[in-house]
Amino acid sequence: MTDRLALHGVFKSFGGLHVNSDVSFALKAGDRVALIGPNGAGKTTLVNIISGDLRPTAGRVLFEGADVTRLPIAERSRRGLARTFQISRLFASLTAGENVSLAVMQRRGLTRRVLSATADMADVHTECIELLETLGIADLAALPVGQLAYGQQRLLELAIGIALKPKVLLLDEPAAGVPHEETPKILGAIDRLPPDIAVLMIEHDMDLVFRFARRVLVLAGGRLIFEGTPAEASLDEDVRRAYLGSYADARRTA
Amino acid sequence: MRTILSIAVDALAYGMVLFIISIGLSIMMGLMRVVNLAHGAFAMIGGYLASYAVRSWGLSYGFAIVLAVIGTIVIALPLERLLFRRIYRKSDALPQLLLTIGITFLVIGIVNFIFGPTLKPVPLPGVLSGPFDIGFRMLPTHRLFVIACGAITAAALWYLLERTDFGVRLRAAVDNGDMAEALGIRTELIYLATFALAVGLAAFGGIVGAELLPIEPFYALRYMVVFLVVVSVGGAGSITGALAASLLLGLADTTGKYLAPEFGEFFFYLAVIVIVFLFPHGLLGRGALR
Amino acid sequence: MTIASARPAPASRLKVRPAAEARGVLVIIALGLVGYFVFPDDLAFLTRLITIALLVISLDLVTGYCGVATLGQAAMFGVGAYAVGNACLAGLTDPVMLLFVGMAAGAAAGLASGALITRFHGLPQLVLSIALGQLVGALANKLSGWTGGSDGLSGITPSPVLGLFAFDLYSRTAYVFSLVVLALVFALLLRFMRSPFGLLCRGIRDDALRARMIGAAVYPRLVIMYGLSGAVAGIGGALAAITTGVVGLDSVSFERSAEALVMLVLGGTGTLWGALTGALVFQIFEHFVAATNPFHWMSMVGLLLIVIVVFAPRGLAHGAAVLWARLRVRGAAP
Amino acid sequence: MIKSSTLLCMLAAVGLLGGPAAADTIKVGVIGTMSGPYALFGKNFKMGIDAWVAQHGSKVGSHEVEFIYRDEEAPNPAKSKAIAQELLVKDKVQYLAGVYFTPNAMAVAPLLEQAKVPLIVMNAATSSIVEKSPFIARTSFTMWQNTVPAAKVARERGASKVAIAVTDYGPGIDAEAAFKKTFEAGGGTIVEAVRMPLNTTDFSPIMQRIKDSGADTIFTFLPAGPPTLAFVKAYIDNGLKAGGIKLMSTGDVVTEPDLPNIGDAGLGILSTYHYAVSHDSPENKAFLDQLVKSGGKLDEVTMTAVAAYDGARLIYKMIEATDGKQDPDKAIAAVKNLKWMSPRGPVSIDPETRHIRQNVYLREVAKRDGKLENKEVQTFEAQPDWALSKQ
Repeated sequence: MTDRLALHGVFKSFGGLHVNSDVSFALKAGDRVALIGPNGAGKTTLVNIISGDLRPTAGRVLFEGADVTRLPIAERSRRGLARTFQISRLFASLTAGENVSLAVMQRRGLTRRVLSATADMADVHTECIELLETLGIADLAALPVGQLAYGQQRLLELAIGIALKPKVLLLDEPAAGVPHEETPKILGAIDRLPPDIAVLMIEHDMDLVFRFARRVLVLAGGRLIFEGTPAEASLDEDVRRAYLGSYADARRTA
Repeated sequence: MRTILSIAVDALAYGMVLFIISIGLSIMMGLMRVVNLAHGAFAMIGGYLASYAVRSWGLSYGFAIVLAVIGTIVIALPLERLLFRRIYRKSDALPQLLLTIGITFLVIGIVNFIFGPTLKPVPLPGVLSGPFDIGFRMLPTHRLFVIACGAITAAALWYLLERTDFGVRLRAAVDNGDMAEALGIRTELIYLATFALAVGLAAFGGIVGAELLPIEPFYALRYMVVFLVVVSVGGAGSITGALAASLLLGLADTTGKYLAPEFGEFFFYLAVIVIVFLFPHGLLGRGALR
Repeated sequence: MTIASARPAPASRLKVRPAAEARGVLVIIALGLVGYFVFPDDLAFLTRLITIALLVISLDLVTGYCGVATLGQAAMFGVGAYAVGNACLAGLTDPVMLLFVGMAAGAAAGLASGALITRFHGLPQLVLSIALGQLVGALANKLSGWTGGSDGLSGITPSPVLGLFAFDLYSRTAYVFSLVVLALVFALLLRFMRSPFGLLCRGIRDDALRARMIGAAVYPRLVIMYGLSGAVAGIGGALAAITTGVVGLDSVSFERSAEALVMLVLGGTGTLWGALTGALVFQIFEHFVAATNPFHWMSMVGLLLIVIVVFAPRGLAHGAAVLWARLRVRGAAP
Repeated sequence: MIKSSTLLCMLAAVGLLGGPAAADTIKVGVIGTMSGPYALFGKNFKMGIDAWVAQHGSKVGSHEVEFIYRDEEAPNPAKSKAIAQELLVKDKVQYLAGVYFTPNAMAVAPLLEQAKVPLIVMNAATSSIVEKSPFIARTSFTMWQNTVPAAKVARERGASKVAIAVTDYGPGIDAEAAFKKTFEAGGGTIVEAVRMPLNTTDFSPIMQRIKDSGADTIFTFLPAGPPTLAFVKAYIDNGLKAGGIKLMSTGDVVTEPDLPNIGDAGLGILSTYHYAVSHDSPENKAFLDQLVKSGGKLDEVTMTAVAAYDGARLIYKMIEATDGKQDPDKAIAAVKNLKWMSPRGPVSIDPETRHIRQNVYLREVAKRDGKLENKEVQTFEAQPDWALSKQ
């Protein structure tokens, strides 16, 4: 079986600053992988390269075996790559329901229709409502996004990702900024993701990582320094040093 | 060859007028992120005040310039406190456009009422009027004065922004407004000072450029677009960018007028489109004041 | 529909109330009839108002729904008007056919300028729209064989509408014809804005990157919207040419573009009703102020704009909605 | 709106009860540039008409005459047409007058036959306007009328190589054609013809181009306004005047309100025009005195005030001829061939073209009592519109 997603020797630098160096890894169907690393390790840059927001300086990104390094964002998305953002990016003037139905309609190729009212597409609504119900936010469907609590917005972002029925889902710190009491909802939602999706999650919260990931990638200084199970990661000397090093740095500056 | 030199000199003079007026707008747009369509209105107010000072009070040209620049700032500052402050650094440009167009209309209406619809010249002193022989052609003496004013303005601004405390604070505020606030720089005061600087420069440009862009009530509307275009082409907030854009567009306009006047501003705007395509963020970067 | 009844609570919240289009048509026709019977002597002005309203609505399609700031919208209006003028002088005099000519010309102009303008954002975009508008203006002056130059294109005499209703001095035919066109266009656009395509456009305006991430190709959408906007502007231009019989350089001028933007922001961007409100309020205001004191209407309009930004920064339509909501709350309280 | 319609009802009632002989009000709609960059000329329309009314009363026979002003603002044919329709339909005017811009006049013309209302054009100067409707007469001028004498003078005064610089719009192109035709017929050559955009204010490159062409004389036309002053200044400051190149223009370039701004450097500039404020005649003196008495300012007077003054005369004549009835054929017939002494000199309405036939004067910028003026130095009598007339 070909890998769902594979990176081969990806480099990225901004001017003289090397953010990613020689990163290679692969995701298979059903994978649950966490990408961790200290602040400034280049995690988000890597996600941006995968999603197409940034072009790597060197190296290749393969999606289901095909080279997508130079493909625009939308084309990758249509092939089955979805992502969430570290800080929620939603369609601010639309309602929660519209946010999701837009993703559903886009996936189904309905957004070319110009004269059929969105409101009349019953099956789209069924799908949206069902999706929102599984995430427990169906009662918010009619609210404008601006009126949602941040935790609800994170859930909605997840809903948009799921609505695209992706083959690979990138989650950029899905629980960041969410009040502690709401984290379980998000965790639950992630647990219930369709099993076939390959998921790559960036996360700081180690509890979350342990619960979610079957495999861990550790990025430090732009390089992949470890790949293995979460348990192995917590014992690995390099990983400890990378984290401790950054903590030591943090103390020194503080 | 003489013709080419001649066009170059004309372009230089025209470009310098564009520069003096536009640079204020450029700094303001760089710092406060305001698409200020009323900038030309301030240049016009400066021109009117100077014209009035020279013709009715009999003041000398130099003194009239100083008085008019100060007068324009005094007129404009209440507008800053009451209106402009509301629209600084707004992500939505539309209210900015609406408000500043409104101010422009209001100024035009009031000026029309007070000074009448006819053109008001700013009489030049004897030394600056008449032709001057620069070797290969006769040039209006005033053009040389304008070119000198432009060069001095550019140098003075460079000094102000690079070498003074105010400049450091200003650049800090441009680069990161919140950070500057945290560091104890009072952005509100910086904004006020910058606004005054921008308006003063507009007034100065309006006065010394009155020979090329004559002062009449519709000045504010007539050249509104030109100033905005210069700033955009140069990159908002960039002195060298504004200078380069002014000279380049001045050259495009002057050459177009010489070679194919019947095409009007066709070449000017064609140049604008080409430049925007090649340098979408302005000729020299964006945001940063340098 | 069946789903809606099966799952009453959430599903009905997702739905837009049906037949908003029908209500739109009814409101416009009702307003139009009021105009017709209450101000029978002002139909020329009201006709002009409708043509400009179409321009403002077209601008809303790109500015309000796609977030493209433009000060060059009149170019498409003017291209439509000139195309109709030339077609009519060449012998195609049927008003309905001429409308289609204007629409096609406007759409072509819209697609072309959209292809350029939507590549950029922010200030460069604004300046590009100005530059394109001025370029069209300079060309219109230059190509006097097609446009009549500064003298304008005159002698446009369309045949009676449907072969029955001739254009008269009282502008009755012109008015009714324009009103019907406006109602139809408005209803179609209401429908369009509720369509998946319209929803996606609003999404793109909110966050283009997010839209890409759900797989939407942003650029082609924007170009298509520009084309649609051009078509509507072209219809406005066509109506102007048909009902007045002349096309002047003013129809492609920067002032026309700026005025349209002012009207749009005045009414409120992002809703068709806002665009319509802005066009009506501004022009009626201007009409009355200009009639009572033509010497100083500019100051008055300037003041109006300032007041709007200070007190109703999101436009009249939104301001009115807020006020209405407050009144209702206050009315319900005791 | 309601007020005016009730007024109309009342008027209709009065009309029904009193019959045609009773006193009534005849309305005249004046379309002019009341605001905007050209507001000065709208103001001049009003000054001229006010002066006429002050001298001749607001009544013709038993008919009260009322002038209603509307703003055309800028070249905007669609708006002008709507204004004209409003005047016709709502205000029920019997006469239209004014109109500063050609495209606006073209837009109004098709309404006249339908409404049976004559239009007295008081400015718009493109020749073909009078051909657009038999109900149009014009009391201003055309570019051909003023330019043909300019070309003759230039040739007489020894010019052989002329550079033409005109504003790139209808009247400018008319002026170019008129000068070229006349001057070449007289044996001269046109070495350069520059058309300048309407909004040009920096003329240095144009001057450079003219200098390069080797011309000995410049002929120019620009519409009165900000650019004219800049043009004259560029001519002087770029050393063309000092270099012996002569400047010849129509009077639009050196209107009296602009002269003080041009200053002494303008002394000696030649222009041909149909009216100079300095014109020495009892009619002009009476006109200007009245104008000042009615609140006008002497330093704001331009030819449009005279055109409006004479236009008002035509309207009074037409009301008199029709006894207040709406009969455009009779009204127009009454002014064809009408001759009178205008403040600008002897004039008449050409029966063929319905355009005014008038003297065109060669003037020179000169100083009198410390004030600059256009001094008339030569007269070309009874000039027709050369574009339309065969003679």
